[in-house]
Amino acid sequence: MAKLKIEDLEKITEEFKRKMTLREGAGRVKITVHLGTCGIAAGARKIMNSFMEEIEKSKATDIIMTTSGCAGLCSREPMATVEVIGNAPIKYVDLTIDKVKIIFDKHVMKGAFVQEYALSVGSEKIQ
Amino acid sequence: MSSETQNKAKEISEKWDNNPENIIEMMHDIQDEYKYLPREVIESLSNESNVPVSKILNIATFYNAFSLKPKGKHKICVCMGTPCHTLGAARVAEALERELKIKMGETTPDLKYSLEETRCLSACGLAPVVVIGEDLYGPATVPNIPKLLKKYEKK
Amino acid sequence: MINVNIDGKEIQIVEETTIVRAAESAGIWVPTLCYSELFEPYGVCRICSVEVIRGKRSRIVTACNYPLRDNGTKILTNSPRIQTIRKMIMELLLSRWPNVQIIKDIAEAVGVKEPRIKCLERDEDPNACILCGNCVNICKDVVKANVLSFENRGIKREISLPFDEKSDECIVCGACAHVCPTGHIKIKTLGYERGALQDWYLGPKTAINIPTLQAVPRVPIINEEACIKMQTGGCGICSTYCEPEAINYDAKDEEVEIEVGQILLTTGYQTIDLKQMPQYGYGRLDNVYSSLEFEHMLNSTGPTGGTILCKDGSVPRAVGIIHCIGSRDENFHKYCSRVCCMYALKFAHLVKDRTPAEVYQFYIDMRAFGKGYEEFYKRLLDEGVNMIRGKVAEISEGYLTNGEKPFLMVKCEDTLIGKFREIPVDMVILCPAIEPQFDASNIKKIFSISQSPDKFFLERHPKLDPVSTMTDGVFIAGCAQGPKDIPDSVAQASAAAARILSLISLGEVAVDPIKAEVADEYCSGCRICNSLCPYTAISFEEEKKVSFINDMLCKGCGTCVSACPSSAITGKGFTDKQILAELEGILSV
Amino acid sequence: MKPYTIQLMICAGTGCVSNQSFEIKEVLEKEIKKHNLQNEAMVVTTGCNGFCGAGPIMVVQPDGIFYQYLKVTDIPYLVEEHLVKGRPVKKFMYVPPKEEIPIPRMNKIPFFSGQTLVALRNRGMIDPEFIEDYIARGGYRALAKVLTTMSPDEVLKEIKKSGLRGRGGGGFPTGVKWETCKKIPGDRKFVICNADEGDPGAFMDRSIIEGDPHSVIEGMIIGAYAIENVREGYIYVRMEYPLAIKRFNIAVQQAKDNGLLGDNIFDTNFCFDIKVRRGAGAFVCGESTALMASIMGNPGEPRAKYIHTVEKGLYDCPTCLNNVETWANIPQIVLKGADWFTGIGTGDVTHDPWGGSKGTKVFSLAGKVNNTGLVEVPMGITLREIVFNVGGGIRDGKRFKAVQTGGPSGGFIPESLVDLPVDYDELTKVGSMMGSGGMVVLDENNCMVDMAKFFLRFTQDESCGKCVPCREGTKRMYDILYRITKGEGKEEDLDLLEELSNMIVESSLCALGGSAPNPVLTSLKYFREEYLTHVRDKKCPAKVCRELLTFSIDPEKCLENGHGCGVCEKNCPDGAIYGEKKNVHFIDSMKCGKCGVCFDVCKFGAITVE
Repeated sequence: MAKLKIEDLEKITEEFKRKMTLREGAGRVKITVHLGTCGIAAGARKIMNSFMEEIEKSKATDIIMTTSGCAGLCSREPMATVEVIGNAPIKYVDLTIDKVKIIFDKHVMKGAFVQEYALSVGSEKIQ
Repeated sequence: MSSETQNKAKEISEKWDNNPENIIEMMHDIQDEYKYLPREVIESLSNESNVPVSKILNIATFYNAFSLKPKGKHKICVCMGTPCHTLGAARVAEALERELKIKMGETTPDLKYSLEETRCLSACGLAPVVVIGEDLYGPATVPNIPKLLKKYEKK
Repeated sequence: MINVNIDGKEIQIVEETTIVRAAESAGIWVPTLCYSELFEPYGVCRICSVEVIRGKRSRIVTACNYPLRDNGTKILTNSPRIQTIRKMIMELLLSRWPNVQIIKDIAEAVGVKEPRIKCLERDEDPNACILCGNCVNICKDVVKANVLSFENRGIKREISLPFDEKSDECIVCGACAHVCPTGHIKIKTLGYERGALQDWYLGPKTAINIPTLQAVPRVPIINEEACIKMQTGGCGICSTYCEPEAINYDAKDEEVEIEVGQILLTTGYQTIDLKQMPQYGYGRLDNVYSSLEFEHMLNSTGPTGGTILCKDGSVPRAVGIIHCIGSRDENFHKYCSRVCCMYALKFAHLVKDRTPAEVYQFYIDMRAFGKGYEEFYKRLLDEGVNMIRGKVAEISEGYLTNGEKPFLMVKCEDTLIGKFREIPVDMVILCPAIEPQFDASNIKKIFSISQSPDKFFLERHPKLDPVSTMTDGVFIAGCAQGPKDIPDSVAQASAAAARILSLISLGEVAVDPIKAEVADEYCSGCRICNSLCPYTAISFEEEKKVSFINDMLCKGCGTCVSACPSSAITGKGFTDKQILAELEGILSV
Repeated sequence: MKPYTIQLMICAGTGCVSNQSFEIKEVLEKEIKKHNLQNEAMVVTTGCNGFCGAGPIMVVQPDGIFYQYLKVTDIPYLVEEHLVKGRPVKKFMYVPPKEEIPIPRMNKIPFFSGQTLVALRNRGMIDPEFIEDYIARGGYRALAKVLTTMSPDEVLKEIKKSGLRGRGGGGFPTGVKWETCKKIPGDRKFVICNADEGDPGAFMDRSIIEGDPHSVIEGMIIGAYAIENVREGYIYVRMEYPLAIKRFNIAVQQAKDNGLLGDNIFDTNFCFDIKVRRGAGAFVCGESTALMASIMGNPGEPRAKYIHTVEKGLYDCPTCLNNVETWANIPQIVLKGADWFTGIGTGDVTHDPWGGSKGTKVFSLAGKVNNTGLVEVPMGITLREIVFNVGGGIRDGKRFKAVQTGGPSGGFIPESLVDLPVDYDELTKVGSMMGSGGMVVLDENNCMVDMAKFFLRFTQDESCGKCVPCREGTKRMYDILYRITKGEGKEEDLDLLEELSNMIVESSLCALGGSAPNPVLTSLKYFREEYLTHVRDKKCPAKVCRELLTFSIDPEKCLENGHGCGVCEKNCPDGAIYGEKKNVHFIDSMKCGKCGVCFDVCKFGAITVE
């Protein structure tokens, strides 16, 4: 194995940063896709995959992507919650792949939430 | 002196560069190999590594890791750390003594079990702890002892 | 140099001096148990604890190994704090080893009478091991034999030999016994195996000694077999004590080549190994001595200062002197050793003179052949020495039922009265046969001389030429030629010396002209001649790969000349050409 | 790098491994594959999580859901519920004592929320067998900083300024030790990491090596750089820690492979290497001179010398020895600065390095406390906070009696001192010591005489036997305590104990002997009454000393609750219990060997002990 140089430390850190950010639960943005039975039936997995693609494309390392159970509003699935840390989480409903792109671009990357797709501002939090 | 023990001693000594300073590591290897330090091997090792027999014996009897007597197939260690003590390790030890009909530090006549006390194993969360062979059990309670031993009856 | 204050006394000492030494120079006693000047302080008994005050800080340290470094250090060797510590330590030691003298002494000195502590490991033995570690330290650090070591730890700690057995590594230097403060370690003589009188032998018994009182030059030598430095590389204490630095461990035996014209062989004799005859109990029974050992005892510089004593220190009640041990014996030597009868008589005289003991002489025939010898024999008969004619069959140990000390029972046949007798004695002196040195046949080969059937060197002619040998320039004298006493040896040696001097005074010596000669250019190096030469005159020169003939040894016998396959050897002054020329000369007349 | 959405962090410390955490990992991976989630969920084995009493432990990130007491058979259900359906499973969560509602998130559990992590900063966050994990968490950054931007003197200055004190026992200021070692002339010097953590009830060093070995390596390299002329380092690990030895060997190999150990580290001309040595089972080898003797292949006996090991240590060369936790603190101090470090803890160390206790300390909390495990808290936190907040209070609602700190060299701290701030000096003042940080909580059912006897038995077993006070003295003390617990004690014995203790403290050769009597001295100081009850009344108030107890059967409970089941009779090894089935049983006090088996086997609490 090659000898490490100081610059390599940063490279490794970058490479593993997403893994670590997730582990530490301390990213800048946290996206939760609700993968309850109803959500999956409504295509939430597709939504999740497209979020993941977007993250991949953006090369951002400070975004936590996770899943959770049924959000309780089965009729408006697929749903996702986007939380820019420090701000109230926003729940988006009736998502499609196109909507995901817009939300990702505007909210996740630029921090301005997309009012027209949102269900509410703030929601219940796990204790 | 049989050539087998001599070769073993030679092999181990060479693994540690025949360096007398590594004698403890060499003895660890012998202990792992034979489960005790047979006299023949000690004498061969002394020849190979240039460490006097007297010193090897001094080390062997000083450290708990080594034994000059053969040990049982299953080594049962009762942890005697403080947390284990506060939670009744002495009672567990007695129960084992009763069950195996031997005292601490002894080996059953059929060479199946050896019973030993051991220093804190640092699994204090599981106190009191009993280790049989490689397996660690905790918390060990007096009524559970016979059940625990049954597992090893056929092994 | 720094100034320190010990118990109020201001003293000046060299930096790094230990407190024990500093206190000693101030005349203050600090109790010690595990301290010895022979090795680095071990510092484990803690009885030498003292209080050291530097500035405001006070500490308890051990005096044996605490190096004084700072000017103005104050030391209290007997403060109340120290007293309590010492008392407690002594209570601990005394409760475990109540009868060991050194512990009792120190305990008394620090004011402990009866320990308050009950000890489960109590050991009543007055010679008990108190685990001071002196023996281990000296064996490990000074002697470097690494025989003794500690085993186990904590309260189970003990000192032992590996596997509790006699160790091959032990060089029996005795250093451990020397430093043991309680006498727990004893050096055991292993009876038969090592010889009952090992420390009574003539000659060196310590590593450094003056070989004999009459030695010239009278300087000490190191006995390599007994010297720890030479055996293990340890010790070396003598060099630290020798002020003129005269000790050189590296001096080695070396081979020196000296060119000489003549050689006198006086290699002497040895006495027969008495252990070949177990019936006499030598080396097995106490108080059975060889004549040389007894001679050593008689010597005023010997182990007993010249008094005749049994091994237990008592004066013998009866002494038996047995002649012809191995001489005039079909099983060993058929010849008579010549000297025994007379020294046996001398022994008898001295025993009579120095002790009230009864003396028995067991002889086969009394041979008092020299001038005044017969008179001496007569005198002894008058002194009341018991003469028993007969060979001794066995010596065994006898016991009395009343528990008195055991004696030696000599069983023999008295041929004068024709009866079998058993005679109790306290001491037996055996007169061993004189025999050639064990390596006599080696010497024979080197000098190409001959041995008689009894293996003594053979003279050229018993009557006409008793000091020279078949090899020119090699002479013999003394017991190398055959058993004889001192006057005879001196006479023979003088004769040999005279022969040698007569040759030297000639200046030039005429040698026989006829010798063999090797022509190097023809010699194939086959070495056939080398082994054929009866005078070992031919050797092989490795460099030139040819055989070479020593002119001095060659007798011109011609064996090699006829044997040489390549006709490389010719007789010098006796060549074919010469013989033919001589023949031609005769025929031409 | 795949963007996993869920990471399952399974604890692979010794405690959890012995409870099958590796098997759980296998089943987890199988189940995840079965549900086709391998691209979303990742299973990570981490070092010791710290909450060892609740093992095996798994933390699901990023939400930080904490699962405890897992079994292999629970896994399919857990995967189905949590990973597939997204519903965290309540029944595996932590429930605070005396409450019913579980706390799902790890950082909300008081055991974790009360802690400040410095030495344990990577616990549960990295896989100790991957150097990349460590680097990704900021590892080896301190080393890079030191080698490229700081001179050795600057590093030393920073460490001195931080006021870090040795975490192994005595609390010697680390900076001062390094400075002394640096000043001694010599071109061959050593650094040693003491991982011979022998104190019973202490396991922080094991946990750090198992969970974050690289932090120790980094600390040692920085130390070697600061002290100068150090090219060789040793770590001496107890042989009782096979997992720690394995992980450390892996870590050293990885560091070598990556050029972080060896020649010309980070292309500077600085060279350093570390060797791993196994101990052989001797407590005394935790003492520095004994440890060095052991590294050199000798019996681990301390050396009787008044020359410190920083001057003449390993191979008679200047040697700097620190313990695992101390080394693990170094990178953080370098990275975050001394001022950050001095912000935590007590006292003032700007002028006097002994003036305070800075930073955090890892304690292993064990004994009769609800939450056993490793806790790292700032210096100066009170005992009460540790025991009752972090530790969750005493088990089974029993009364808190004392805390034993510092292992066999430490002492007991009674309930009355529960508000004592925990730092080096406060603990020493009350007669105990920080030690390596073992903290064993005792309740009303622990007998102090018995505890003192326990520790004395330990020290006298582990005494090397070299010097008289320790070899003979501790054994005599044990004998006296043994007599007292058997009811054969006399009042004079207590004075004799004290006298013996003082002598041993003052005159022993090494620190093992010098601190061995501490448990006796502190228990005598704070619990003298309890000793007197043993001696005068021949009673053990805590009902531990068996020779002083009588066993009997409560007839009502035996009949009403147990219906005379006869289990006690069957199990009594002395045949001292008799009675008909379905009738009340009795104990023959003459025959009773006081083994306590009946008490253990009776499910109805009918056996009474007095």
